[in-house]
Amino acid sequence: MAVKENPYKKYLREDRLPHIFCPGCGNGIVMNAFFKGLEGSDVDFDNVSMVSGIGCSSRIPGYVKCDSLHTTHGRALSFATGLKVGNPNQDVVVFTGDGDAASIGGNHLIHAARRNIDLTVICINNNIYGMTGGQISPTSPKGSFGTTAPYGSRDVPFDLASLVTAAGASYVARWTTAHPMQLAKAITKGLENKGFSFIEAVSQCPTYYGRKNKLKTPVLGMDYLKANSVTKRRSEKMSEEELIGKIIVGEFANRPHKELCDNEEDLVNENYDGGLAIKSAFWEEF
Amino acid sequence: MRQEVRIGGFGGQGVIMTGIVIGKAASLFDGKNAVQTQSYGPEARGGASKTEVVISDEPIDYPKVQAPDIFIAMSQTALMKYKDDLKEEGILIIDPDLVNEDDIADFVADKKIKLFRAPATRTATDVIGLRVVANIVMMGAIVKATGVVSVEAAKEAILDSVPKGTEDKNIQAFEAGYGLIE
Amino acid sequence: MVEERFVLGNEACALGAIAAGCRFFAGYPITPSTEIAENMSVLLPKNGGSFVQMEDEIASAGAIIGASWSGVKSMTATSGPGISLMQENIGYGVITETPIVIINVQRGSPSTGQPTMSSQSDMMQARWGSHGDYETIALSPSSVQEFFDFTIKAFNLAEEYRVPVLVMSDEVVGHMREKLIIPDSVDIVKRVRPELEEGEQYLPYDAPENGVTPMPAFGDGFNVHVTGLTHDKRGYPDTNDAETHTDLVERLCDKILKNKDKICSYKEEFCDDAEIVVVSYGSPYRSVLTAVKEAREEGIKVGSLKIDTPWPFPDEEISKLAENATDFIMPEMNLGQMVHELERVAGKDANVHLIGKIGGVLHTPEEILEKIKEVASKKED
Amino acid sequence: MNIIDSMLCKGCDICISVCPKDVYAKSKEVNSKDVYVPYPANQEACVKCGLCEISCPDQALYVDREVE
Repeated sequence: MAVKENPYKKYLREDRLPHIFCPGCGNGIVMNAFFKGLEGSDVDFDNVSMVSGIGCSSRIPGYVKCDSLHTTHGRALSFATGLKVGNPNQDVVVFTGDGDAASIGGNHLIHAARRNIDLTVICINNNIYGMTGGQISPTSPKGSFGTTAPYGSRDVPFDLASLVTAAGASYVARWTTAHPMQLAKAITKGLENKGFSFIEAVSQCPTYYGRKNKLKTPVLGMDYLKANSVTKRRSEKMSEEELIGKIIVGEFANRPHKELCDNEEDLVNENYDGGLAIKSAFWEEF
Repeated sequence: MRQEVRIGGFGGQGVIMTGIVIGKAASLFDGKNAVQTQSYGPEARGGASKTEVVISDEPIDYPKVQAPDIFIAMSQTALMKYKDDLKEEGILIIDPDLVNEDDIADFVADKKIKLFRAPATRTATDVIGLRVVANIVMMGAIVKATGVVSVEAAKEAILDSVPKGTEDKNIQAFEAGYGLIE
Repeated sequence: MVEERFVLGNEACALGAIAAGCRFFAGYPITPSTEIAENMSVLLPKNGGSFVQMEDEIASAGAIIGASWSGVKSMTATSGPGISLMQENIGYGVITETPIVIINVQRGSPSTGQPTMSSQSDMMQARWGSHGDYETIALSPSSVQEFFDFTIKAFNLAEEYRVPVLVMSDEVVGHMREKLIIPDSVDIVKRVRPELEEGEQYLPYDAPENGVTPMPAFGDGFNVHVTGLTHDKRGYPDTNDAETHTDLVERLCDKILKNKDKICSYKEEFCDDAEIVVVSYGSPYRSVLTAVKEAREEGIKVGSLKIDTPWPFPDEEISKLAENATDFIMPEMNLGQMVHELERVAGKDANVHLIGKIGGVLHTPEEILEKIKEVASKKED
Repeated sequence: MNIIDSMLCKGCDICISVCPKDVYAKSKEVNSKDVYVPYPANQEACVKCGLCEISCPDQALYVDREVE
């Protein structure tokens, strides 16, 4: 008889549950969408390694029953680059947040996209620094409030999906926690794309972003995401003014091209007949 | 015996390459010890260029040149800038086409310098037909004038250092340089 | 077959890394270390390895840690400003016990300082440059051959103690050419996977006292969680418990400090009856020996202690020398860094004299000889 | 019968909100986190679409797909 438990729980380290996320945090939904996306893809869960930086969303890999590297703030993609190039046979998935990926890790993000390294990056964008208590982030909408923007943010936020598309990623999509099925489908495509895949998951943070911005409950937060989302296709027919405050969802890029590890492997094959030295730290001699 | 060699010129003359070839000849083919160093400036091209080689039968402790026994000047600037710590009765080799000998007449006389003239650049252009081998021409002159490395070692080191397909031209250049010194 | 080459110190370093089994290099160009990256970019594809030029030094340090967990030996190389940027991830390498090798070809500093000139002014950063209590291992070569040998040694120590190892070279050694003897084969410390009994739970951080646990690669099926947070024996974050933190950090330090006798390496010359000992590491050693020999000829009882491993500092050996020696002289290409360690160990029993030199130029034998004579004459007074 | 694991539920009420058939309602059961754990008050309306399962941030919700 099948176990009567949530179908995504089997992927988690049970001895660590419940996880530290606040009630109604979107992280758990994105995790589920990831597992669903994985199930729908040709990727084997046993072959997945995860990498993350620092922040609430970066805690996700620690709960997943796989090899995982919880690294320094903003640097997940650097570590993931070494991990993937060192052994391209693994499917490397990076969980990151808006502060981690776009602020302190912004440079790593654009360069990983430029190299088109075969990683699947899931960026949970909740428009706020949650772990440190609600400071504004590079994606906080103009006018939104945070503990470091007591009068409302005056800066123009990053449009991450467009940024990463411009930087050269081969697969880019954006959905929200109010679109878990579409998000899962995008993750499936991202996992199957051989190249840099970036899936932005816009998410609610009821505790910090919500409290400061009149979206106090998880349900209010998700309703807001749903109500303000506009599909990519529809957005193309809308004016700039109409798009103010809107979240454009859908596929931003799907253009496979040669990725970093393939290039590295080609270089080895052109210069050496022994193939890639995978797991060579365990070798007796060279 | 410790011998200190300094070569100065301008960027692009292959000055540093000459230092490497001398060091390689001494350490790999003459069975001695050698340390080669160079001074780096912020410029990628042009400007003064200098390399130094210490050669000894003993292991070399202090790796830098303090008072050279041999100084090769391939430019006027290098000559004037680096000549002063040349040892008394030391050997100075100049490319007469590139330096002004009048400026060093007193220096040569006072320090009893053994002066050799090797028109390396002209020889490279006129005899070999390749200006870029001027440094190898100079190498030949150095070996003849100083004996700091053996002829065989010098040739082996040249063959070990130059691009494939240019071996003959470089050996010709070396011999032409060797012949420049009486 | 033993091979002889006349190469740049930085090239010898790259050749050493390949011989040691390094198959991943990530780096960012910076003078005077760049030739290491350039050589690795040539050598790695010819040996089944990968070279990635990263966007900065922070990323380079992160990438080699990631690569190490993928199961390959990995290295980066940098200088001054680059080593400053790497510090955060060096700390991560320490707490996660990741074997990595970091080459620092030291240049004049602080800040961008003197890119093309030599110095030894990052020595303290090699020990505690990252935040927190920790211990690492640092090696300082003084010749082209040592740059090759010490790079291999660095890889072996990194594997043995699961710790970032720094090779603290300098511009003099990095940019000089000398004969390099490459042996047919070198001794390699290989990584060992954990071996579990049937049904046994894998505890990646359940290390013996002063020791380390075997390290699997990602993908080996151990489902290891690696985090920079204070973690328990399972590797799970446990950040508020004083005991977990104390146990972890004390073990990280003790695995180096309590194995000093195995890690420390040095060379003594003329020390048997030495009343004055010149203690050096890295390129200044080149001038020390000439000076010591000349002073001996003048009848001064002086010896040389050349330290191969500035970190951990060889306390015991220096204490032993201090039983007979009344004076220690230390030439450093800085205004006094390792000399504080010397004072700590020998200062109670002997006088400690620094010959600090900055500006980018190596001490001459005469400068050291002069100091030896000065110290010797004061002893006579 | 759909199940909500009261050990894991943090009481965010997202299941109540996302269900297109209004299957869930708050119960009077308070768990160790002091939240009122939802329950399938309207179980027979459930069409097994799974939206509540994927939307439950705490992996607390199970949709019973067995045919009774």
